[in-house]
Amino acid sequence: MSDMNESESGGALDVAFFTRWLTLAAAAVDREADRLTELDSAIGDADHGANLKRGFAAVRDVLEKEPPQTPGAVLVTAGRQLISTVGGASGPLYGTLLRRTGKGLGDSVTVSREQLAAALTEGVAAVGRLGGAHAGDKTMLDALGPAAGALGESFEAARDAAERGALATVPLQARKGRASYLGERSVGHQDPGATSSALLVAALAEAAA
Amino acid sequence: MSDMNESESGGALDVAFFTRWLTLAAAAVDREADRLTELDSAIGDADHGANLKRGFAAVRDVLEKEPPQTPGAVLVTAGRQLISTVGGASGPLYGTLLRRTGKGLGDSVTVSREQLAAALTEGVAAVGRLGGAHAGDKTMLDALGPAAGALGESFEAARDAAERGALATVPLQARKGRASYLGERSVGHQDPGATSSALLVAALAEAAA
Amino acid sequence: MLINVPETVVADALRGMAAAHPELTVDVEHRVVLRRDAPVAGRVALVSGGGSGHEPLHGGFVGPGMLAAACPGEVFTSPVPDQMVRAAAAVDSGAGVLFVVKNYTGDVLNFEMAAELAEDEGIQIATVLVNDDVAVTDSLYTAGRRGTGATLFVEKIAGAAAEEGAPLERVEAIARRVNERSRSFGVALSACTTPAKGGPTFDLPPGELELGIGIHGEPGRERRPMMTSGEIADFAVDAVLEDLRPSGPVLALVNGMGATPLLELYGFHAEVQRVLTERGVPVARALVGNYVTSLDMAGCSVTLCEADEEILRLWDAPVQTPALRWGR
Amino acid sequence: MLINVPETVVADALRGMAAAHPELTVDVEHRVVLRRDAPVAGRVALVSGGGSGHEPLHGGFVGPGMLAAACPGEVFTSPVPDQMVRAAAAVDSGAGVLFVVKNYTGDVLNFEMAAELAEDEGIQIATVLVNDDVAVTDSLYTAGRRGTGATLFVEKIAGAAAEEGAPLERVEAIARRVNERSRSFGVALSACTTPAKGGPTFDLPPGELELGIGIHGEPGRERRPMMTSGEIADFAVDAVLEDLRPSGPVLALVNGMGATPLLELYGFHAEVQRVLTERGVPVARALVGNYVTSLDMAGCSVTLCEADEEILRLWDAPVQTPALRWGR
Ligand SMILES: Nc1ncnc2c1ncn2[C@@H]1O[C@H](COP(=O)(O)OP(=O)(O)O)[C@@H](O)[C@H]1O
Ligand SMILES: Nc1ncnc2c1ncn2[C@@H]1O[C@H](COP(=O)(O)OP(=O)(O)O)[C@@H](O)[C@H]1O
Ligand SMILES: [Mg+2]
Ligand SMILES: [Mg+2]
Ligand SMILES: [Mg+2]
Ligand SMILES: [Mg+2]
Repeated sequence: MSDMNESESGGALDVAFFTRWLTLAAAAVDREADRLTELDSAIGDADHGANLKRGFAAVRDVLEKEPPQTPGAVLVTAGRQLISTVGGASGPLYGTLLRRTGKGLGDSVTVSREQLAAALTEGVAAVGRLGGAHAGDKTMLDALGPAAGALGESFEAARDAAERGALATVPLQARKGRASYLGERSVGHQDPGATSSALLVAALAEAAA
Repeated sequence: MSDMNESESGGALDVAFFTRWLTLAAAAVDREADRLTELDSAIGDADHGANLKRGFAAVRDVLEKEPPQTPGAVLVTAGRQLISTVGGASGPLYGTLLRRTGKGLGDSVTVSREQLAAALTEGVAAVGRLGGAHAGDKTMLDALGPAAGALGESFEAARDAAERGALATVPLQARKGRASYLGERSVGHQDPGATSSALLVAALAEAAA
Repeated sequence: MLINVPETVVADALRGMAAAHPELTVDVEHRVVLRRDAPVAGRVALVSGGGSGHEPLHGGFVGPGMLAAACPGEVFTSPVPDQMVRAAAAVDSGAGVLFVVKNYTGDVLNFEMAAELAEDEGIQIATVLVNDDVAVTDSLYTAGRRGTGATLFVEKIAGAAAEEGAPLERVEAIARRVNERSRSFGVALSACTTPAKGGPTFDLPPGELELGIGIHGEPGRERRPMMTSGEIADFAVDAVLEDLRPSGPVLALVNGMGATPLLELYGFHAEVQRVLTERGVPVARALVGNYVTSLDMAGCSVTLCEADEEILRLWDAPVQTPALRWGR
Repeated sequence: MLINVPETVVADALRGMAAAHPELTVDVEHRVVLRRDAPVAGRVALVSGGGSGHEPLHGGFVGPGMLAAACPGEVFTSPVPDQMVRAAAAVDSGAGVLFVVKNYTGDVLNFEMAAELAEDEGIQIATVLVNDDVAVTDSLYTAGRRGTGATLFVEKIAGAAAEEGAPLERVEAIARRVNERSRSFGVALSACTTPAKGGPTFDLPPGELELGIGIHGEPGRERRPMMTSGEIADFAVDAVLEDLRPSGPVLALVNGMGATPLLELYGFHAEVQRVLTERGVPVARALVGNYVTSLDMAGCSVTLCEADEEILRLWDAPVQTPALRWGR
C-alpha cells in the first residue's frame, strides 16, 4: 500500500474492493476473536469475539453466495447480515454502521475515498443516534469517530486514528453499554468494541494497500 | 496409668469412670473432627467428624443433665443419644455398640475390666450383625474387634490393638459402607470409622489411667 | 462444561427442550419457543427473549398464563430482530403483542429493530422495558438499571392479564406498573463459565464475594470478604428497600444464580424473611429457586415487588409453563 | 457458600422452606416436612428422608400425589430414627406408612430402627429400598447399588397410587416394581463443597471428569479426560441399558447435580434422546432439571424406568409439590 495505490484508486473503490475489505475484516475478527472476548470479559460479558466471528462469517458467506452489484449494496447487505446474526449491542450498531454507510454511497459502481469518508461519517452519526453514546463514553465510537474524520486524509491515517482511539479508551470510565455497570472499575481496560472497530478500519486500510 | 491403676480398679469401674470415658471421648472427637472428616472425604462423604462431634456433644449434655445411676445405664443412655443425634451409618452402629455393651453390664454399680471386655465383645458382635460387615471389610469393626479382644488383657493393650487395627485398614479395599462404592480406589486410605473407634478406645484407656 | 462445542450450545439446548416439552413448539432452526396453541384468539401475546444462559428464563416461562413466545439469543447475547419478528407473527391473534425487554443495550436495540419490522408487517407492538437492578445507578452515566429478577414478575403478571383477555394497552400498563414497583439486588460467590470463554468470566478468589452483580458474568460494583447468609440478606434487602420503600406487602423472589444449592437458597430465604420482618415489610407471596440464572454462577438475588390487589390476583392466576406451574 | 455457620445449615433451610411454602407444615425443631392436610383419611402415607444436600429431594416432593412427609438429615447424613417415627405418627391415617429408603448403609439402618419403633407404636410400616445406580456392582463386596434418580420415580408413582387409595401392600408392590425397572448412571464435572468440609470433597482438575459418581460428593469409579455432552450421553445411557434392557418405552430423568446450567442440561437431554433413539428405546415421558442433586456439584445423571401402562398412568396423575407439579 502507499500513496501510489491511494492515488491509483482515485474514485475507483469498486465492489471487489469492498468485498476484499469485509473479507479481510472477517479474517481479522477470526484471528482476534479470543482477544476481543478476553477484553469483553474484563468489563462486559465475554462474548464480543464470538459475536463478531459469527457475524462476519455470515457476511463472508452472503457476499460469496449472492455477490451484490454496487459498493453501497455490499455494505447494506453486510449490515443487514450483521443485524440478523450478531445480536447483542454490537450487532445492531455495526449493522447500522454498514447499512447507513452503504446507503450513503448510493448506486454508484465505484466511489472515491472521499465519498466513502463522507458516507462513513454519516454511518458513525447513525451509530451515535441509535446507541445514544458520545465521544469519550468508552465505546466503538471512540475509534470510529476519529477514523471517519481521518479517512478524508488517507486510509492509513484512518487506521492510525482508529488504533489511537481504541487505545485511548483505556483510561476512560464507561458511560454506555455493559461496561458502564462497573462504574470506576471500568477504568484501565480497553473497550472491546473500540478494539474491534480498530480492526475493521485496519482491514479497510489493508484492502486499499 | 499403669498396672497399679489397673489392679487398683479391679472390679471397680463405676459411673464416674464411664462418664469420664465418654467425656474424654467427646473431647477427642472434638479435637480430631477435622481429621475424621478429611479421611471421610477421601473415601466417603466428608461428614464423619461432624457426625460424631454432634453426637458426642449430645452425649456429654445428657450425661450432665440426667446422670445415670449405673455403668450400664451410662452406656445405654449414651448409645440412645448417639442413635437420636448422629444419623448416617455411624450413628446406629456406635449407638448399638454402646447400648449393647451397656446392656451386657446389667445393673451392677461397679464392673470389672473383664466384665467390660465381655460386654464390649457382645457390643461389637451386635455392630457386626447390624451392619453385616466382617473383619477386613475396612470398617470400624477392624479397630473395635481387636480392641474388644485385647481388653481382657489391659486397657493399654486394647488401645494399641485399636490403633493397629485402624492403621491396618489403609491397604484394604472397602466392602461395606460408602467407601465400597470406590472399589479399588478405596485402597490406600485409612477408614474414618476405624479411626474414630481407635479414638474412643484411646479415651477408654485414658479414663483408666 | 457439559457441552459439545460452544457454537452449538443454544441449538443443542433447544433440541433438548423440544424433546422434553411436547407442550411447546420449539423452532430450533429459527430459535423461537412458542405456546403450542398460539395464536390464541382475542388474546394479547407476550413475547420476550434475551441472551441464553439465564434458564429457565425465558423459554421455561412459555405457556398458558405467561409468555406466548421466547427468543433465545446466543449465550449472554441478545437475540436478533429476525427472531422476534418471527415470534410476533406466529403468536399475534390480531390483539397485539407485548415485547418484554430487559434493559440492556443489545436487547433494547434488537427489540427496537424488531418492533419496527413487525409493525411494518401490520402487527401492533407495545414494549415494556424491565429495569429493576438497584446496583446500577439509573443515570446519564450508565446504560441504566439492568433488567433481572423483576422480569419473572412482569412476565407472570402481565401474562395473566393477557390470558384474562385484557387489551394491549392494559397489559402494557400492568407490565409497566409491575416493573416500576419492583427492585432487585444480586450477589456473586463465584464467577460463571461461558462456553465461548471456557473459563470463569472474572477472577473471584474463594473467601470473597461480589456485591451488585448482574446476570451476565460481569463483575459487580464492589468486592468484599465473604459474608454470612444473614449479612448478605441484610445488605441486599436494604439495598432494595432504599430504592423501593414499599408501603404494603411485597412479592419476594429469592433467586439462585445457578450453582447455589437449593438448600443454601432456602436458608438465605429465611434470612431475607427475617430482615423484611425487622423492617416491617410483610411478604404476601414468596418464590425461592433458580429462575433468572447466570449459567453456573454461585450467588443469589433478591427481588421485591410492591404488590396491590390486582397484582396479587394476577400472580395467583393459573400458569402452566415448564418452570412455573400452579392453579387450574 | 451462602450459609451462616455449617451447624445451622439444615435448620436455616427448613425455616426458609416454612416461610416459602405455606402449603406445607415444616417442623423445624424436629426436622419433619409434612403435607398440611396429613393424615389423609383412608390413604397410605409415603415417608422418605435422607441426608440434606439433594434438594429438592425429598422435602420438595411433599404434597398431594407424592410424599406425605420428608425427614431431612444433616448434609449427606441420613436422618435419625426419631424423625421418621415422628413423621410416621403424624401422617398415618391407619392405612399404614411406606418408607422410601435410598440404599445407603446409614439410611437403611436408621429407617430400620425407625420402623421397629413405629411398629411398637402400632403403626403399620412397609419399606422399599431404592437401589438404581449401575455404577456400583450389587455384590457381597459392596454396600449394594446406591439409590439415586429412581427415588423420584418411586416417590411420584407410588405416591400417586397412595393418593388413589391403593392399600399398603399394593403401594409397596408398585414402589418395588418401579425401583426394579429403574437404573441410573451419574457423571461429575466438578466435586461439591459441603458446609462441614468447606472445600471440594475431592480434587477434580478442570478438563477431567468422574464417571459413575454418587450423590454424596464421593469420587466415582473412574476418572477420564473431559468428554463431550454427546460422548457422556453415549456412555451413561449405554451403562444404564446394559443393566436394564427395556423392551418398551421408558420414563427418562435427565438430572442435574446442582451446578450444571439448565441450558447445558437441555443440550445433554438432546444427546440422551439421540442415543435412546439409536438404541431403539422410545421415550414415553421425559423430565429435565435439578431434582436429585449433590449440593453444588457440576454434572448430571440419567435415570431410565421401563414403563408399563400403570406406571404411565400414575406418572401422569396429578401432583402438587414445591418441585413437581402437574395435573388437576
Ligand atoms: N450505546 C452504545 N453505543 C455505542 N457502542 C456501544 C454501545 N453499547 C455498547 N457499545 C459497544 O459494544 C461493545 C460490546 O459489544 P458486544 O459485547 O458484542 O455486545 P454486548 O455488550 O451486548 O455483549 C462495547 O465494547 C462497546 O464498544
Ligand atoms: N456396614 C458397616 N458396618 C460397620 N461399619 C460401617 C458400616 N458401614 C459404614 N461403617 C463405618 O462407618 C463409617 C462412616 O461413618 P459416617 O461417615 O459417620 O457415616 P456415613 O457413611 O453414613 O456418612 C465408615 O468409615 C465405617 O467405618
Ligand atoms: Mg459482550
Ligand atoms: Mg460419612
Ligand atoms: Mg452480550
Ligand atoms: Mg454421611
